[in-house]
Amino acid sequence: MRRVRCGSVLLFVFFLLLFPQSLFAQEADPATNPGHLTWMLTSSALVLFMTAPGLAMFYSGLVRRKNVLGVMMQCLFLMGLMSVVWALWGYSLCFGGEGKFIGNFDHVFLKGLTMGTETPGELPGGEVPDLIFMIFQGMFFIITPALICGAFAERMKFSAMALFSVLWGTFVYCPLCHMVWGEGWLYYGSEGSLLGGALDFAGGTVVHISSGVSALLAAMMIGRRLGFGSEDMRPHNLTYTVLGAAMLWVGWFGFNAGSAVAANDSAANAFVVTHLSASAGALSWALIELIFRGKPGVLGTASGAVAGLVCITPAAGFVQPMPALAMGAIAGVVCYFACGKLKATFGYDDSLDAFGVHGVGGTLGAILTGVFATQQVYPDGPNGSVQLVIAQAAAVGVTVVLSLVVSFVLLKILDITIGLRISQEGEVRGLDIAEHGEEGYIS
Amino acid sequence: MRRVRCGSVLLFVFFLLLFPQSLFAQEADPATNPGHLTWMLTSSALVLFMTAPGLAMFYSGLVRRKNVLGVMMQCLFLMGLMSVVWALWGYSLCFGGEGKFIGNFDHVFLKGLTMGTETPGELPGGEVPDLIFMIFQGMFFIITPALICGAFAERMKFSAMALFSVLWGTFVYCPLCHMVWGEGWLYYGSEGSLLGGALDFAGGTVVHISSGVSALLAAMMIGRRLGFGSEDMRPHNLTYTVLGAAMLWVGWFGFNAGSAVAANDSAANAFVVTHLSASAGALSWALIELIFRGKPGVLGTASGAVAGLVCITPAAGFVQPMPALAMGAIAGVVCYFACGKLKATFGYDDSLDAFGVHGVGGTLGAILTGVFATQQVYPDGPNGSVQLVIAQAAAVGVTVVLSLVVSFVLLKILDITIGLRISQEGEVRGLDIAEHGEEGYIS
Amino acid sequence: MRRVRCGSVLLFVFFLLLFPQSLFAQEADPATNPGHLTWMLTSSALVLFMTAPGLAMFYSGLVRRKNVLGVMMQCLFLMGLMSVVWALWGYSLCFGGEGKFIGNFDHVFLKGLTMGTETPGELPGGEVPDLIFMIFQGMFFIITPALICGAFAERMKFSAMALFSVLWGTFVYCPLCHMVWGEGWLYYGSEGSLLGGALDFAGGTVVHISSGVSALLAAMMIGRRLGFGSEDMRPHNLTYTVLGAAMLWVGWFGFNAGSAVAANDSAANAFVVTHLSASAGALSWALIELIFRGKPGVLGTASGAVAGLVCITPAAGFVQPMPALAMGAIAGVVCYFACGKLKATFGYDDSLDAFGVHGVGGTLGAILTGVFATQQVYPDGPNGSVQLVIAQAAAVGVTVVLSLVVSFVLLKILDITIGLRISQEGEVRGLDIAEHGEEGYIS
Amino acid sequence: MKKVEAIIRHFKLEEVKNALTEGGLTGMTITEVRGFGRQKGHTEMYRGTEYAVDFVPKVKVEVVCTDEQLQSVVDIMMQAAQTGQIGDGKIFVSDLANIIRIRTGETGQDAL
Amino acid sequence: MKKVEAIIRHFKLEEVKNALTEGGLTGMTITEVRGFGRQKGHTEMYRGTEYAVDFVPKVKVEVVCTDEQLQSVVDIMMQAAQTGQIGDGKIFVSDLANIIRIRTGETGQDAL
Amino acid sequence: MKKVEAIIRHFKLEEVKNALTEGGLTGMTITEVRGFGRQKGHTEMYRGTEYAVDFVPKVKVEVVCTDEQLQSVVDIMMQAAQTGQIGDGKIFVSDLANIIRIRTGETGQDAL
Ligand SMILES: Nc1ncnc2c1ncn2[C@@H]1O[C@H](COP(=O)(O)OP(=O)(O)O)[C@@H](O)[C@H]1O
Ligand SMILES: Nc1ncnc2c1ncn2[C@@H]1O[C@H](COP(=O)(O)OP(=O)(O)O)[C@@H](O)[C@H]1O
Ligand SMILES: Nc1ncnc2c1ncn2[C@@H]1O[C@H](COP(=O)(O)OP(=O)(O)O)[C@@H](O)[C@H]1O
Repeated sequence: MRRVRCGSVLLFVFFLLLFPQSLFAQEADPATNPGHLTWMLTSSALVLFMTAPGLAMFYSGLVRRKNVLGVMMQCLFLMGLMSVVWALWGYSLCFGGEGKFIGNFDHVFLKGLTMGTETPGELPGGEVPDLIFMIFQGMFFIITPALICGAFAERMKFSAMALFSVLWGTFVYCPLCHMVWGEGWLYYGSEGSLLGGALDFAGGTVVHISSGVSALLAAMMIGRRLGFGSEDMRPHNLTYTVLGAAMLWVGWFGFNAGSAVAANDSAANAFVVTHLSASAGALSWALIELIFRGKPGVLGTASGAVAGLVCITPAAGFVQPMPALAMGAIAGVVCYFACGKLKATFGYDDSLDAFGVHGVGGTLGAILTGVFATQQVYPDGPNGSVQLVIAQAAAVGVTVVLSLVVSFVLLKILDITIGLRISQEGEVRGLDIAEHGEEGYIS
Repeated sequence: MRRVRCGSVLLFVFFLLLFPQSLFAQEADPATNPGHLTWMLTSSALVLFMTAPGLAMFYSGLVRRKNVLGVMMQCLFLMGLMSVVWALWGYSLCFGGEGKFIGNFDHVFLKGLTMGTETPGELPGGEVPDLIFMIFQGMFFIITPALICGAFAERMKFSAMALFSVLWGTFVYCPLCHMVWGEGWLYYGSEGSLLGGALDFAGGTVVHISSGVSALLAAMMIGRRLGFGSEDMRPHNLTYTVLGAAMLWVGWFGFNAGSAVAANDSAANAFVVTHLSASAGALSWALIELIFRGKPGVLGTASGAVAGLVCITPAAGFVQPMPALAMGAIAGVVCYFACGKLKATFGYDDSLDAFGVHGVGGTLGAILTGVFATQQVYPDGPNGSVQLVIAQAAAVGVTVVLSLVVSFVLLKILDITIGLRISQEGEVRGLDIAEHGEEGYIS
Repeated sequence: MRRVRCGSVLLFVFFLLLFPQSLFAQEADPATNPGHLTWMLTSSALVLFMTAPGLAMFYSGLVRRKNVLGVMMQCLFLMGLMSVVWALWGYSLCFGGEGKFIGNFDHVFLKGLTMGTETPGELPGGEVPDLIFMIFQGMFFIITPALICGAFAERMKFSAMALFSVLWGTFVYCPLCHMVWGEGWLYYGSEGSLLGGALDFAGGTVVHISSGVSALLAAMMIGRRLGFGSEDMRPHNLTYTVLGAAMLWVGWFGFNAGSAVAANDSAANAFVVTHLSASAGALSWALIELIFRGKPGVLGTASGAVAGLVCITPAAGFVQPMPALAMGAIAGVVCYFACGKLKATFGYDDSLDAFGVHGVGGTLGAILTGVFATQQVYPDGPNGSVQLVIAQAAAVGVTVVLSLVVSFVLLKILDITIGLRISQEGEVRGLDIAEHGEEGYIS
Repeated sequence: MKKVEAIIRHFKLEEVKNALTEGGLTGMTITEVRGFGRQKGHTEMYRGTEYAVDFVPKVKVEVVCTDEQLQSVVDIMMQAAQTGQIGDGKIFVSDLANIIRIRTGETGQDAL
Repeated sequence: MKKVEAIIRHFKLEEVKNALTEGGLTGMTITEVRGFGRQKGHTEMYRGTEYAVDFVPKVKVEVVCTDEQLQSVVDIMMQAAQTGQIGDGKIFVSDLANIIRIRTGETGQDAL
Repeated sequence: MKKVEAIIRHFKLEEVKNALTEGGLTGMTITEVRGFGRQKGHTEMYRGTEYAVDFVPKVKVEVVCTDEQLQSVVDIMMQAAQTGQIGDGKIFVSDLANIIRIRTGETGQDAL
């Protein structure tokens, strides 16, 4: 607790130092089209909506009743925590400077972000004010670690989760984001990029693969839940999961179509293919369950929609509608097997299938982007080709290695210092009472 | 099951055939205003939001606990299914070509949809890219059959529901949509239209009447729920219903104001009258319950809001705010009686009042549009008049006849082939376990 | 009941009188940018979304199971009731004419609102049609009395709540709104304004302080709940509260950034600082609970987010991001003490802490706006200064006095005539059954 | 005095209640329970993980009555709750030492 | 040994629990139940369909005690749970053949 | 015939059920209950208001069996439900006067 107290004092000192300072120059720029601005505001709101209520409902419905608040809290608290980190240094490490592997400190405390759109060349987001590009990107910084929480649900210490998220955000997300979107080593077409760079429209590598594989690692390092395999661990409230999935679907329009950073043809295309891929994913997972399980499951249909959404994410600005249908359909089937079979075979306890859906679906999407990308959608980009597939695979590889190595180090350190896992008694009582002193439902 | 397997194989073959093909020509069109585009993207998201979480919550709260997932599944699954159908042939049958009664196959697989707005004359949606008009309209194609599900809730086979929805969408929705919005036989002012054509801004006939009367028929053909009238069939979770109603209200702004297909005065007017009609509907239903029931009910207030929303739907772009208040107030009262008395008198089991709210409210709205329409809101349209009321009534009549006849045939065929109703045992256990092998809530 | 019947008849007569009348002149104005319009439509939808599902979930989760519908009903019903009042006379009293203290009747029944933006000088909202400014502002008129309901939850008569809301809206909200936003006595920079007028971007005084202090008074006048202090009054469903808080957060973007009444730099800034303040509030409340309570609470984190949102509301268009972080952090801490200590010390039963969060947080925000306001964000406004703080404090004072005095009179009158509180038996059974004849959850 | 506990199907509750009321019984207490017996449960599967759900939701009806009423209570219950299918449930009869009505303090049969 | 089952009102639970604890009782088990009796239920109406809800939510308190404690347990319960209004509930007393504490295997009165 | 009621921990339910089934018992009925005993509850705090939650969620397992089966039922339950920690729960044994199978009308031991 001492640590935390110091931390909060430090935070306050930061604030006090910064109050009266001028952070950005206000220059009205007549060129900012209010239509673009509106779309990015709306998209930012939609992406936040994905984390909570969306993901909070989706995930919390899947755990047992006694952990429902614990899971929701992870989403809610990360909305607060990661946003503050983002404003203080996260954005700068992602989008500051022209480094190959990570940003710099030019924009710590949001220094130097202007309202005008005539921003210096090193800043992306040309169509909207830097500040709005910053907030939109910040919403991604929230949801990515929140996705990881699915893997170690129902047993991780809250404090460890919080610290891990800050560190992971800083040391995994920031470099990756910079490399992929900050015109770094993995950025398509940037100088000296790996095999020419990879396409990632809205976060196949940065968001889904990074979180998915880190999640898998975390699940394995923290171990299975008590009673895994013997106790009744059915989702306590599938209605939440369905509603959460629907909210994710809706919010994803902001995620993907917002990644055009303008209300333009690219956004329009992203919107359409996102919807179609989600639809096809829902359908194909339901059908494969009909075949292998005898009944189309509700959880399966919801998972299929999410799988379709994950898979189209890197491709949204590059592929056409019919291939999007195919991508969603494939994702539904592949993730079905990833969730149902991989876990059973290897015996790890990725409680809410963060890896099975996001890791696998993201990888699939990244690769298929290399297949289906077409200049008819994005004239400045490449067409699908073997070469592009290889570049995409290379980006996947870098993401996987970076995520695994850094996550491993971070988790080890946390395990040794404060411990990753709550006490047995706490786990039996549930996170809600043990970690937060509250209960989800009182009858 | 064999059938389904073949179906899915076929689907995949379609995809495979279509991948590399160029589906639309990308032509940047500087004239597309990002403000319009943003509004249509937002509206599309809002309309999807109506189906789920909105309608999914609204409807599922009204059934018994054991069927909660079954109802949510209908909404969620239709999001996937109908979207795929829409992309494959639905859109084309609605908006392809200049036929009087139904579209053609020009746009199957979304062929020929361009990003630019300079589209050939036969395509509507001038202010935004075709692709976005397509996706916005596609959201209507989802929610309409989902509305029908309210009538046969808690007893229909999932497979029958899915097949019925595809067929109904194809053979009822597509012709109707083409006639009303595809410049066909019922389109106001189109050549050779019925009595001059009817006004239907956002779907009084196409969405609400069509689904409402089909729902009534389906409820009667499938028969009452086991234990109807004797068992406790109270809504298991009215909080969901209230929240769902609120979400429908919010989403309806996209439904109605989005139907302007641009962010213009028409959208602004639609937004305002939609809100006022919903408000007046909530209020009037609550008041009439106060009078006849002694207490204003929560379900009543929610239903009143929805009734108000349904009623203003066809009128949203044509009437002024004060008449909108009146329309909502009347809808609240009329639908109150339609739900409370009609059902009791005729003894059918329209479980969630799909007919009482959507059928009756939609008809009311279509007629009142003929009364209150004014050129002060839509200068290119007519003012309310007896003649217009007659044309509106004629459109209602066509809608009713088409919906009843086709639905009857479809339901009969399905009844004979695969059966409409789940087994008695399944009905007692509930859809969740019987049809999906899952439970909504685990305590 | 007689009263109500007459009321509804009267309402209808109003409608009948008004139907055929021309309420606004339709003049297409090419200058209305669709981007601005879209943003205001979206914002209006978002603010409605705040009341329900947002606030409805947030509040209803905090009460006992037997009152869950009662609380939701207050939100839902007020959406209907206040909107009608707003259209009939509320808007006019807020924004009609140039009076110092209250509007006039120029716009009753929405008379004279045009679609064009070239509106006569006395009307604000230059960037969008009057009608849209009206509907956006109308959403505020709904949520403000809904906030008050938190104070007297679980024991107030529904009828008294409804009447109180109408009267309070008319006699507290309308004058305040006119003074602050209708270029009246408290408007910054208007002639003859109190100490030069105060800054209130999105409703620190008008919405939060007014509702917060009225709520406190109402809680004291109506008395504590039966069994207060002895019975188990834990929140029956904190998951709703968390989800509601998240929805409030998302909706608040419309509330604050929409208050720019255009998609411009001001909106962009408001969006960003709103998010950061909410984040810091969530974080600081969680941290202070960690220190004083041993565990970061989920309710605390959600409350902190709301406190941060409340606090930034008056400041959103005037302060920079780093000060926003500070404001949120301070709000989290101050409101923590206001909720936890004040109530215990003075022994009133502000059931859902409407005062502790909105009254206190709003006051804090109003004052801190005077500290942190800067011309770098709003060039036409003042920089923070002692003088400005005093003006802000004066506006707070006026708001508090007006709210307390008028609310006292209204509540007294209602108490004498129809009574404020439901019967003891009703309170024991719960509002759901006693007031509405329904139950929230049936197992 | 006797306590009669019947484990029955949910959808028979209304019938049982009405039959008992007609039979002159003035009170009963019911509890949601889950039963395990000959009636088989079902399996559920969530993303590939299978669960056998052996317990079936049932409702327990408790009726306290006099020794004279016992036979008629049992008969009424049996008749009203029967479907003839496996899973109809059981009736358990036990002795009560005393009954007290809280409101009045009456004891024994007077408390009924 | 005796088992005392009391059907009481929800808002009396806290009082009953405290009174019993003060009276030296160290354990009890409670269950959510619904009761039918003289206390009338209410009607609910949903879109015109009326339902008579005859069952009133109650809570059942089970206390196992020695024969000597019986009278005091019953007295305590009665006093704490009484409001004097119809619906206060009943107390049922029955004999137990044995008690076992699972943790230790102790039986009879030692298990309490 | 005997009725055996055991108040146990939730996470022991599966084990107890399996052990009983293996032991040849063919039926049981379970109820969600909350228990008060030596095992301490916890406190919760909501915006500064503290609540002591003394009741711990438990599950009650009811098994009706013949007098001969009694000892084995008790033993099985005790073994399967034991953790050795405070809060393992109790087993209450009482006599039943009769059992009736609703489906067939069989009574006594045949009804089991
Ligand atoms: N030995 C038992 N002890 C307690 N409850 C039992 C016992 N056997 C059956 N039950 C209850 O009776 C219910 C019905 O029993 P089951 O064997 O399924 O059907 P039937 O009574 O028709 O033979 C079970 O679900 C369970 O609740
Ligand atoms: N014969 C009975 N058998 C079982 N429970 C009963 C019986 N009579 C009453 N009860 C229980 O006692 C509760 C209170 O009984 P009621 O007749 O309403 O009031 P009172 O006990 O004050 O006369 C009922 O709700 C029911 O749970
Ligand atoms: N006198 C009693 N009457 C009824 N139930 C009891 C009694 N004593 C204990 N119980 C039940 O047994 C459970 C366990 O008892 P507890 O005293 O906590 O632990 P242990 O049985 O290990 O001593 C309690 O939660 C309660 O449900």
